[in-house]
This record gives sequence, structure tokens and C-alpha cells, in this order.
Amino acid sequence: MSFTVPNFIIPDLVLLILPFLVIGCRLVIKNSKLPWRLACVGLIAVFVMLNFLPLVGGEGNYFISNWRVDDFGILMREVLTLSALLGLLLAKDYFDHGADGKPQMNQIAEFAGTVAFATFGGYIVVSACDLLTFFLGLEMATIPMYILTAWNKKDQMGSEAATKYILMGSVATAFELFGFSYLYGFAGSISFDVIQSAAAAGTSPLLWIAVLFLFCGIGFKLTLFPFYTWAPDVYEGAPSPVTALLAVTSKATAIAFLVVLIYGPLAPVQEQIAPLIALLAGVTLFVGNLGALKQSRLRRFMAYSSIAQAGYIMVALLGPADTAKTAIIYYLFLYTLANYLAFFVFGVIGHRREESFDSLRGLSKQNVSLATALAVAMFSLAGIPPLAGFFGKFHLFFSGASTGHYALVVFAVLNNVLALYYYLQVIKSAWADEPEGELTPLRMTKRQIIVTFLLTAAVILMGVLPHLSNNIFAGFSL
Amino acid sequence: MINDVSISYLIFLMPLLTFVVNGLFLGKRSAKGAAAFAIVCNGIAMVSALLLAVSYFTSGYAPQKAILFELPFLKFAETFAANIGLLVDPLSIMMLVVVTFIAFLVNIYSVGYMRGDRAEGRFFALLSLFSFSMLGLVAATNLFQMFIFWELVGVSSYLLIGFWYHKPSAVSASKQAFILTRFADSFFLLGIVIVSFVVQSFDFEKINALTLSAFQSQTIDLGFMVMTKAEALVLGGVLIFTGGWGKSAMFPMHIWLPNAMEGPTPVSSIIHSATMVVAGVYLVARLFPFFALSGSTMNLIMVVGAFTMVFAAVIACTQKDIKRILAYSTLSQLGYMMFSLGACRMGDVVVTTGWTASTYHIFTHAFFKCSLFLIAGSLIHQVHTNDLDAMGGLRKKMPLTYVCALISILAISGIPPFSGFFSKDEIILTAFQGHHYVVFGLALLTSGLTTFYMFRLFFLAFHGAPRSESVKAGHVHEDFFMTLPIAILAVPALASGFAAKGLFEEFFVPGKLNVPQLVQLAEAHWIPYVAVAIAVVALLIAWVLYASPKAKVERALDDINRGSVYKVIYHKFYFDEMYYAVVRQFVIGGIARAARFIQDYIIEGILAFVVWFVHTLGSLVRRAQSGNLTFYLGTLVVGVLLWRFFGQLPF
Amino acid sequence: MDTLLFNLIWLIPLLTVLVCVPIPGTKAKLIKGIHAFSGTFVLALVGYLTYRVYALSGTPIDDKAAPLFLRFFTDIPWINSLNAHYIVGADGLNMFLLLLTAVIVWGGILVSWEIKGNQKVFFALIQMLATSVYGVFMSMDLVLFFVFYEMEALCMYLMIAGYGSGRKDYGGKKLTLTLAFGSSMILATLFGLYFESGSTSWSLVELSKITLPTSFQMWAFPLMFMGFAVSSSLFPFHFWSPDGHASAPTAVSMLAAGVMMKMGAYGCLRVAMFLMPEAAKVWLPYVVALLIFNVVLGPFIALRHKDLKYITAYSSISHLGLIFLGLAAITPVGLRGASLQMISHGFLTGLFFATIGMIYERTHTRDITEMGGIMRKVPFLGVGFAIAGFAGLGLPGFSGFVAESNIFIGAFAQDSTLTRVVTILAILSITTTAVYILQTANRMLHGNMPAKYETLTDANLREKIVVVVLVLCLLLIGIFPGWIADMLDQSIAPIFAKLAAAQAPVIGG
Amino acid sequence: MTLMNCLILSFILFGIGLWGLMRRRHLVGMLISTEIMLNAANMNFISFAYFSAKDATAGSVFSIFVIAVTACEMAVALAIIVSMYRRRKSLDVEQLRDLHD
Repeated sequence: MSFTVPNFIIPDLVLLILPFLVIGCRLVIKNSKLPWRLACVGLIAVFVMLNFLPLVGGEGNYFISNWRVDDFGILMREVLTLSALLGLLLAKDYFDHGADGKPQMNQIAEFAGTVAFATFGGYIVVSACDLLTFFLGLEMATIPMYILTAWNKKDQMGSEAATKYILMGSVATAFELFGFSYLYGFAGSISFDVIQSAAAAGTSPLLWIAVLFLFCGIGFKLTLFPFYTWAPDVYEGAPSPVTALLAVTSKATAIAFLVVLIYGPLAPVQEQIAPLIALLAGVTLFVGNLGALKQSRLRRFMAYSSIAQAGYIMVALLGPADTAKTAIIYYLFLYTLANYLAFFVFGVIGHRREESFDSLRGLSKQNVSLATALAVAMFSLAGIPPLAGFFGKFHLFFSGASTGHYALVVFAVLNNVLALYYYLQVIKSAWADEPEGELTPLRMTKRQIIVTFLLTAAVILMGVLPHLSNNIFAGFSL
Repeated sequence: MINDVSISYLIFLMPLLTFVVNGLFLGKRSAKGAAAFAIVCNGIAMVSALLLAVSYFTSGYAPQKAILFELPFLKFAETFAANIGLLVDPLSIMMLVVVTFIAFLVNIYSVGYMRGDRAEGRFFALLSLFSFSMLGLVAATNLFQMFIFWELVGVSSYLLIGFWYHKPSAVSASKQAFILTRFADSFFLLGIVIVSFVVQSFDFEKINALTLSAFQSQTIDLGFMVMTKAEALVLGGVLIFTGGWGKSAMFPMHIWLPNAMEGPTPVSSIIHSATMVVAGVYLVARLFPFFALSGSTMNLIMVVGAFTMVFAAVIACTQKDIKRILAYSTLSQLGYMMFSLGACRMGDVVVTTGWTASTYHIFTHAFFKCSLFLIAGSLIHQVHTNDLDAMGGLRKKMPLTYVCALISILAISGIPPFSGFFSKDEIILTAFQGHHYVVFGLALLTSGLTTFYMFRLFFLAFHGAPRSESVKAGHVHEDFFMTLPIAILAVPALASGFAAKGLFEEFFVPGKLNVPQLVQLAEAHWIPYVAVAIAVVALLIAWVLYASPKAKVERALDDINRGSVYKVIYHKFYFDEMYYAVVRQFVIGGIARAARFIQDYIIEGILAFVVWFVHTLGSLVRRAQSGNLTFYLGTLVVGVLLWRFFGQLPF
Repeated sequence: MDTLLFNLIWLIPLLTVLVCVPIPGTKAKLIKGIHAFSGTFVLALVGYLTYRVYALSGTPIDDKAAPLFLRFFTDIPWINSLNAHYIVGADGLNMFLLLLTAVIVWGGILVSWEIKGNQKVFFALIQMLATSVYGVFMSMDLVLFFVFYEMEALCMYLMIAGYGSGRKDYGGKKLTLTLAFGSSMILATLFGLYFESGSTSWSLVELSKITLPTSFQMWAFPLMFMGFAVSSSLFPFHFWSPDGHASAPTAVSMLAAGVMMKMGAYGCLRVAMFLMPEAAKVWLPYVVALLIFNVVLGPFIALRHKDLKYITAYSSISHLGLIFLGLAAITPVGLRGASLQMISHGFLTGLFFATIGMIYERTHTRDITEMGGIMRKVPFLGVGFAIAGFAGLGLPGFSGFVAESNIFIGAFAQDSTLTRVVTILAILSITTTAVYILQTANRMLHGNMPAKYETLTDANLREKIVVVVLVLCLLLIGIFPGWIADMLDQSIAPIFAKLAAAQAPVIGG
Repeated sequence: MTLMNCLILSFILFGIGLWGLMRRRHLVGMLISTEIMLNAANMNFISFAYFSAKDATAGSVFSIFVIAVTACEMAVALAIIVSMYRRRKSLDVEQLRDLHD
């Protein structure tokens, strides 16, 4: 039996092999730098290869009928790979140095491997053509996250966070499975195409129960109201780079899940579930914004911020497929950049200090570039032009408004003011507040400087010059 | 006429040039240079004005109106534009001459008066700014231009009153003057807006040619009431008059003028007696045909004028500040001019003699009142006080001044053949001819009062024994630069009356009127005799009280052991205090407090509530984050139920 | 060539920032020099282009830009997924606003020469703010417009919080959040506008050809108008401005009050009223009621304040109220008056804040009760402030008078009861304006001087130049309003034509 | 035995799992409860496959996969719980309150 490996599958294969190589390398060679470098190079390679894949539009390409690589999939892969890469870059410092000279985290090769597995889980989600693959992908993306959260075995907070995460996660998985089972029962098949045609032919309560449970299950991963409760605790308890990964990779996977579902099997009933989506979006972004108002710890703050962002993303799901997919991918790209930028800055700050608002005081006087990067990240997250975040949000609202959901858009846009308030709190700490007492010196490695600079530049430029981002706009015909 | 255009440009440009050059460059470097430059430029302007006058009156074109030049300023619609130009008619020519002439003399005078002041240059600059603005005002071809320069004279008056800005009294006087006139101007502006909206033009020509009947049928909604456009025009007229009301300091907006005496005396003489304050009269005269359309407007003008005339004269009788006496005298004379215009209408017909009389009085009054102020300034400069208490016996020390003062005072008292007699006589005659007998009586009475208080001033200042150290010590002398203009002014004060009588009677008519005019007028040759008799009696009373050998000057100057009526008058009927109470307590205290209440409590309160509300919601969200895993798991279940019931899924 | 230059207007400030990035912050003089040069260059550029627009008037226009009489029209596809284009164009109105901005930015750079703190960042932020304002006035595409419009929030907060005085964080947040609130309303309605119009373009030129559904206009217009009005501090959304100005550094106050607050009014005219004329006719007569606070009560509040910046802020509020009065007139004269007032008030308030800033630098207080008689020590600044004051109270000869007279005459012509009442009140309240301005000037400049001010020094050359240029601008417009009015008329004509053609829907009918 | 009965049964199982989660304070007990919930879903799959589905094998295969995945998840969960037990010497969920607002 012989078959050729099509081009579009190569990145997936590379990524699949990558964790084994990395971990294997660690077992074979004692040089501790190599696995991490290998992981980075591998991810970069995957990213570059993905960028070389042509966007074909339409259904995309099938690999053994069950593995579909469409435009959305390719671009989502890029987001996930980018997130993993940035996550590794961010994490490296935590494995190298700690405040007391000892590294904060250990076993970098396994860490990199786990991250790669989680990323591959995301790949599976966007490539799935049936419920089973879909489910497996989601689990593959989630289970490594549990592990990553608990990476620091000696950290009490970390294990508490992981416990909460995994317990709630299992329940959410159960919800999802329940949903899947009803969907299966409704259509009599697990194939997306069959489900879609069944839904187009007619609905039944089974379908709606399935939708309800699916939304509740994924609501957990996407931190929708009221399923977000785990997020602030887990974000705070998990190691910093893991928090960043949670905020980006996990969320991106979840949103990809929803996109695949809503514009795939559930496409015929999108209009009927629109009110649910709108409600989820509105309540979530409002609650996220409210929660973030008076935070004093940075990571918990970022948790609420990302809850609100999830709400914003949901707004886009109201639109037609192409618009919504464009908006979401674009937004995820920018969200990734801005979020990691923030985490890089927090990483530098948190190296010697507590990761809290007070540690940011006097930053603009101590290191104005870092303060600028922070301001850029925050303004971008808040959606202030000309930074990328604004254009992302603009796309999201555009998508939501295109089907006439003006009320939701007005609400979401007004919430932006609320969001701006708390992002300004961060900026205020860095720019306006006088430091209390002597400032501990900040230390930035070359890697951090370069990555921070690149991310800042990207956040500034990606919005204004959208053509830079792999021409995703040309890819979707609008 | 064509050649006159370039000359007429000079009239305006020279003062402007002086202002710019002195204000920006010369003033700070050399006070003497600034003064010289100002005198030369104003001299040129004066000569140009005279040339223009001569050429206008001899060309045979008078008394028609002509627009000598007009520069576009702002266009509101194709035919609705505001231009800046020069309207030439006898009235404006007269004003141009008066203004440039007096400005020239006052500039000379100021060389003496302001000598040694640290801001002499600024003074000359501002004085020229005033001349320029005033000239622009009198040259106005339309309401818009009038308003522009109206405001500019207001601001130059403000700047000059407050010239000594380190003196708090001067500062507050300048502020009061500006705000009060500004208050009147706001109505003026409203009037302009209403009238121009109805007429769709600012031009005097068009406005003066209106008839009310054309606007009877259309209505206009002014918000507070709906009225016909004809009524709106009348209302607009009253509002426009209000501008003049304030500028000419008619009761009850008169209080700023006496207080404005805080400024340097040359300023008082040019701005607050001779020229700027007559702008109100000038405005009414200029728009006379328009005002004459409505009997009630005319009556208002008359009543306001007449009342101010008496009111100010009464106060002037008791004042001791030499400049304040003159200020009240100015008010009183302005009242004459104003009521003379208003008295022109009787029933449905209009007498134009009042118009002639009023403009005539503007002319003569400018000279003698300016002269009086300059004399007062001269005295003040020598004695270093405004107070009559400290003067007396100056006749010997300042003989020339004394003579000039006598001339001017005789002129204002209306003693023939001095200038004031002719014009005032005409005014009183108008009142009589218009059958306004009450006003006629008041005018005669005021004529007596005028003589009385002027001679009171005269006797107290020049006669009797010296009451101040500096006079006794003999430091008093006559300054050349200050005496020269006084002497020059004595000539027109003496002669302008009979010299110009023919000119006024021939050329000064208010233009075409759209109301019936009364041709046959009652002649009353006895009036001048009565008026002069009253004046002589008043003079004698003043002599008896203040200058006769038996007069008890100390007792006359005593203002403490007096009856209550005298005290009330002496305190100007407590008008300043009433203003203070009303403006401070009511306007600022009332409206401003209310406005700040809205701002600080209502707006900010709502804002604070919103912020509090959002924060409270935020703390609710945070309180749910208790760390309790069981609770978290519960939210999952609650969520399912929640979206089951609120998710609007169709099952 | 001119078109290229025109596009450079907003690019140059950004390029200046980029050029300055690699220069270390210790070489502050070099950085300031570069910024001052760039500011001057842009000023010259805008001046030249204004002249070009003036010179070009009457010549044929590119077909695409013809409906709006736009010169230097540029149309480049930008974000394909949104159909957003980069469209800029110039007409009389925005050219003058650009000129105003260029002058104020230039002045702002010069007055902040001695600002404390990180100068490199400060000047970069000023330039970015400048970019944003230039962009707003230039752009003819709604997405582009909004991007620039919202951009200012970013710079504003950083400048106030980082370089301000007093309650800077409070003031900065209040300002930024209120403005963000306003722009969020605009954003929401922009989407509605796009989708309801059924157009596939955000271009003003294209959208102006479409009549939006009335039912949509009826709710969208008030939202959008209010959104814009927030930044022009229309009651009840004016509350940000006093606190914001009070805590902002001089240059920021100048820019905020001078140009940024005009962006809102400009948006009201260019976007809200232009694209939704039917609703404008219905709603504007009611909007006028709000002006009672702005125009009539604003001066009274100023009267009760002692802080110079608060006084000026309320004065701005009242002057900006007049802009809305002019807009609500819906007559050519009123609209022109409103545009003139935007320009005039920009210079005016720039001068106000510039002199206040310079005085504050010397006296270290803005409380007028603590000052007095400083005219003797700082005659130049005193005169500058006094001129600003007189221009502010609408003295003829300065631009304010021209604008106000246009507004009054234009607004009076509007035949609605409420508008008339407010116009009459507005005319009458010129007295109140005089009262607070004179009171302020007198307390501060005149009277007895406290001994501690004996050592004050007058303005230096740099400061003098700024003041003189601003005064000249005020005078120029005030004395020769004809040509600027003509240019404004050209650009207002299409807007008014659309308003005039619109039939106001009958409410409930 | 009908499809409905099976569905009701699995629903009850699901409810029991949830109830257990709420009531249990012991982490291992809670894990067992989640396992019950997951198996309820499995039951659904199997019943659908048995009674109604056109593609019957898919349901059965799905449930086998689910069992495998669940096992994997449980392994991780237990590992985490063990590591936490080492730190805290307690598995009482009520004491997991270090992380909160």
C-alpha cells in the first residue's frame, strides 16, 4: 500500500513528531539546552511551513476522508503554533533563573513536549470531520493543560489550581460528551456532514439538548458565564507561562471548537441559537469586565480580562461564516500577540517582585521601553486604535453587526469603556504612580528584549497593515 | 468727491497706525517719540477730516448721504452682507471732525498730563485705538459695522479707565463700565439680529427706509411670544436703543460713567464726555427714521433721556469730586440730547427740529465739556486731588485756565452768546413744540440746576481762599502742553454756537422719514428769555452760596451735618450699592450657585452613582470567587439550567 | 505632488517619532529640536496646502471626489475584509481645521520645552496626538476616521497621567473614559450605518449618495450625535473637560481644548448630520435645549471658579455650545458660523491655555485669588491673556466675534421655538462671558501684587513667538473673515444641500 | 426496554454523578462521581447505537474511546491529587481555598 503524503499534512506530522523528538532528545543527550532549542526550531519550522500552505477556500483538502485541512484550519494552526512558540520563549526564563538563584520550574524538555501535545490537540479540533476526532482533539488539548498547570509539584497554589481545573474540566467533559451523545442520537451518525444535513432536514429536542450541553461544556473551556469560575483561580495558581498558554492556546482551541461546530454541523440552526450566543457573549463580557475592575494581582486580572475577551469573541459567532471566521482568526492572532506581550512584561517585572499592580509602580521612570510595551499591550487589549486589538474588535463587532445584532454590539462597545478603565489602571500604575521606596533593578535577557520588541512592533503594525498577517484577508473572499 | 476717498482713508489709518506703532514698537522705547508720533498722526487725521468736511459741504452734494468707500467684511447671503465703509452725511462729517479735533487736542494735553507716567507709550497707543474705533463707529454704513466699532470703543474705554491697573478702584470701575455697557450691548446685538432677520440687511439706508405696514401680515415666533414682524421690528428698535441706552449711560445704567472718572483725565475728557458717550445719541440719530416709526419707542427715548437729565443734575449739585460733578453734568447733557430726539414725535407725526437740536448739542457739548474736563485735569494735576475741599483760590495762579473755564461754564449754562445757548435752546424748544410740557418744564429746571452746579464748581475751585497746602505754597502753575489745548478749545466753546448755527439749520435733517411730518410748528420766541433768566437766577444763587463775601464755604462743603434728602442725593440715591446687591447677591449668588449646584451635585452625582453602581456589581462578581470548589461546580449546574431557561432554545 | 504632500501631513509626525526612537533620551535638546522642526515643517506644509486649496477653487475636481468638492483626493484599498479604504481629501473646512491643528501642535511643542519628566516620550505622544487629529480631519472613510478619532484616547491618558499636575490620574481617567464612552456610541452606530445603508463602502462620498432608512436614523442619529458631542463637551457630557484640562499639562490642554474638542463637532457635522439629515432635522431642535446649560449656565459656573484652568474649561464649554447652536440652526450661515467657531475657538483656547501654562510655570499656582497685579511683572503674558480674554468675549477684530455673529444670525433664522429662545439667551449671555473674563483678568493681572511675585520674569522669546502667532491667527480671521468664509461655504454647501433636501419625518406618523 | 428508558437511566446516572460531586468533600469521591457522569454519557452512546442510529458502530467505538480517554484523564487527576496530598496532607475540598478573590 502506498500513498503520497500531501503537502498540507506535513506541518501536522512534524508537530506530531516534535514532542517525541524533544523528550527523546532529553533522554539521550544530557545537554539541557538542546531539547528546548529543538522545540523552538520545530515550532518555527511548523509555523513557516504553515505559512507556505496556499489558502484554497471552500471545503479545503481531505486526508483519508477524515482529516480536513481548510483555510480556517491552517490559520488556526498558525495561531496555535505561534502561541506555543511564544509560550516556550516566555517559559524559558522561568526554567533558567529564579529570584533566589534556583530555577522556578524544572524539566523544560517535558514542558516543551507537553505544550506541543496540547497544540496538536488544537490541530485535531480544527481538522476534525466527525464527533469522535473532535472529542479526542479537545481532550488532547485539555489534558496537557492540566499537567502544565500542576507543573510545579512543590507549589501548593499550583496543585490547588490544577485540582480545581481538572475536576471542573472533567465535569465539563462529561457535559460535552453528553451533548455529543445526543447529537449522535439525533443524527444517527458522528459525521459532521450527516449531522448537518439532519439538522437542515428538521430539528428535534434531542438536538437542542445537545446544543445546550455542548455550549455548557465548551463554555467551561471558553470561560463563558457562569462557567468561568475556575479561570481566575487557575490563572493565578498556575505558573506564569502556563497562564499565558491557558489564556491563548486553550481559549483558541475552544473557540475553534465552537466555530467548527457552529459553521459545520450546526450551521442550519445558527439562527435559532443566535439568541443564546448573544446572551452568552453579552453576559460574559460584562461579568469579565466587572470582575477585572478592582484587581490588584496581575494574573488574576488577566484572567478576568481574558474572560471578557471570550465574550467579545462570541459576538463574532453571530455573523455569517466567512465574516465570523475572518474576524475570529484575526482577533486571535492579535489577542495572542498582545496577551503574550503583557505576559512578557509581567515576566520581567515578576522576576524579582510580586506579580501585582504595585510592582509596576515607577516602571516608566525605570525602564521606559518596557513601560511602553506594557502600555501598548494594554491599549491593544482594550481595543484602542491604531493598535491591533482595535482592529480585531472591529472585525468581531463587524461580524456581529452584519446580522443586525446592533443592541449586542452597542452593549459590547459600551463595555469597552469599562474595559478601558481597568486597563488604564495597569497603565496608571506603570506611568503615573510614584514608586514606593527603592526599586529592585529589572533584568532582561536578550531573548526577552528581542521578543518584547518584536511583539510590540507586531501589535502596533498588524492592525494598521493587515496584509502582513499571511494575507488571511485575501484568503477569505468577502 | 472722488479725491476725498484717499483723504478719508487717512482719517482712519492714522490713528490705527499710531496704535500699532506705539503699541508694539515705539511705546516701550521712547515715551516722547510715542507722544510726538501720536500728535502728528492725529493731526494729519484731523486735517484730513477737516478737508473732507470742507469739500463735502462746499461741493453742493450735502446734505445727501453717500458711501465713500466700502470694504467687504462678511457675507451672509447674496444681498445680505456686512461691510466696513464710510458713510458720509452731515452728521458723520460733524462727528469725524469733532472726534479728530478733540483727539488731536487731548493728545497734546496728555503730553503734559501723563508726563512721567511709566506707561506713557501705552497711553498714547490706547488713545489712538479709541480714536480709531470711534471714527469707525461714526463712519458706519450699517448696523454691523456700528456694532463692531461700538464694541471696540467699549474695550478701549475699558482699557483706558483701568489704565492705572494697580489702583483697585480704577480696575473695578473699568470692569463695571465694560460689563454694564456690554450688558446693554447684548440687547443691542439681539436687536440687530432681530432687525436684520426681518429686513435681511444691516444697511442703515434700508433700515431707515422701512415702513411697518409692509410687515404687518407676517408673524415671527420669538419663543416667548409670537408677534408680527412689524412688532418685532419695533421690539428690535427698542433693543437697539438699549445699546445706546447703556453706552450713553442713561438711567438706570448710568452708574458706570461717574465711576469711570477713575481713569486719567484726558481719557475722561475725550471718551466719557465728548465722544464715546454720545455714541448712544448718535445711534438714535443715525437710525432716527427707523425709531420714528413707533411712537412708543420715541416716548421711551424721551422719558429715559429726560429722567436722566434731571436725575443727574440733582446729584451733580451735591458732589464734591470735581470730575464726578462733570460726569453727572455729562449725564445730564446726554439726557438733553436723548430726550430731544425722543421728543420729536407727537402723536402720529414727527418734528425734525429735535433731531437738529440734538446733533447740534452733540457738537457744542463736545467742545465745552471736553474743555471743562481738561481744565479739571489741569487743576487736579496741580492740586493733586479731585476734591473741591482742597481747591479754591486758583484764579490767580491759573489765570488763563480760569478764563477758559468761565467760557465753558457759561457755554454749558446756556448763556448767550456762548455755544451751549444755541443748542440747548433748540432742545427746549423742541420739547415745547412737541407739546411735551412736562419734559419742557424739566428741561428748563435742569437748565437752572446746570448753571447752579457748574458755578458752584467754578466758585469753589477758583474763588475764595486757597484750601490746600500746595496752592498756598505756590507750586501751582500752568503747564504749557495742558493749557494750550484748553485755550484752543475755548474758541469753539465760545463760538461754535453761532458760527455753526447756519450750517446745522441748513444741512442737518434726519433724512427721509416714512411718517407724516408736521410742517407748521408753534413759534415760541419767549423761551430763550425764560431759559436765560432761569440760568441767571441759578448763577446768582450759586454766587450767594459759594462766592459772595458772606458765603460760608466751609458750611457749604460740609456733607456730614446735612438733612437726609441731601445725604441720599449725595450718595447718588444709593444706586451703586443697589447694583452691588442685585448683581452680586442675585446674579452671581443666585444663578451661579444654582448652576454650580447642577454641575457639582446633579451631574457629578449621577456620575458618582454610575461609578459606585459598577463597582458594586464588580464586587458582587468578585465575591462569587470565593475559592470554594463545590460552589464552582454548582455554577456549572446552574449554568446549564440558566441557559436552558433563558437561552431561548426552541424546546 | 500636492496630493502626496497632503498625505504626508499625518505621516510626518509619526515619522518624527520613529526618527527619535533610537536617540537616547539624554539628548533632549536634539529630540526637541527635531520635533520643533517637524512641527514647523508640517505647519508650513499645511499652510501651503491651504493656499493651494484656495488657489484651486473653481477648477474641475476628480469625479470621485466631486460630490464633496474634495481636493487631493486619495483612495487606496486598505482592509479588504471590511471594505475599508484609505480615503483622504481636503476641502475648505478641513483644511482650516488642519491649519488650526498645525498651529496648535507647533505651539504645543514649543510651550512644553521645559516639561518635567521623560521629554522624549512626551514629545512622541504629542506627535501621535497630532497624527490622530490630522487624520480625523483628513479622512473621508469612516473606518479610517474612527481609527484616528479613537487614537487620541491613548495619547491623552498617558500625557495627563504621566505629565500632569494635581489629580492627574482622576482627571486623565475621567477624560479618557468619557471620550471612550462617546466614541463607543459612534462605533456602534457606524456599524449600523454601514449595514443599513446596504453600501459596500465606508466612504463618505459614497454613503452621502444613500438615504438611510428613517427608522434607523431616528435611533442612530441621537446616539452618534451624542457620541461626537461628548468630545465637544455638550451638556450633560461636559463633565470630563474641566477636570481633564485642570490636570493636563499645558500642551495637552491646548491640544485637547484647541483641536480635540473640535473633532466631535466636526464629526457631528461631517458624519452625523451629513449622513442622517432626516433625523437631524427632527432631533437638532431638541438638542438645542441642552445648550442652555452650555451657553447660558457655563459662564456662570466659570464665575464661581478660582482655578484658571477650570475657568477656561467652562469658557470652552460655553463656546463649544455655540458651535452646536450653529449646527442646530441648519442654515448655511449657522453651519458656517459653527465651522468658524471651531477654528476660532481653537486658536482662542490655545492662546488661553498657553498663557495660563506660562503663567503657571512662573507663579506655581492657578488660583486667581492668590495672584494679583502680575501684569507689572509679566506684561507680555498679561497682554496675551487679556487678548485671549477679549477674543473670548467676542470682541470684534478677533475671530470669535465673526464666528459668533454668524452663529447668532444663522441660528435666529431657524424657525423653531426652542432654537429661537436659546439663541436669544445665548446672545444675552455674552454679558456673563464678559463678567467672568474680566473678573479673572482683573484679579490676576491687576490690583495689588503679592510680594512673592517680585522676581517673576516675563516671557522668553520662544514663548513670545507662540503667543504672537496665536494672536495673529485670531486677528487674521477676525479682520479678514471674507476669504475663509468663502472657503468654508464651499465645503458646507454639499452638507447643507443634503440637509435642505431632507424631509423631516413626522414623528408617530 | 426502550430507548427512552435507557436515556432516562443515563440521565439519572448523570444526576447521581452531579449530586455526588456536590455532596462529596473528598477529592477521590468527587473523581468517582465524575466518572459516573462520563459513563452516563457512554450509556447514551450505546443506547443510541443499539436502538436508533444508522451508523451503529460509531456509537460503540465512541464509547470505547471515551473509556480510554477518561482513564487517561483520571490518571492525570490522580497524579495531581497525589501531589497535592503530599503538600497538604489532606484531600478535603473545603480546604482548597487558598486561591480566591
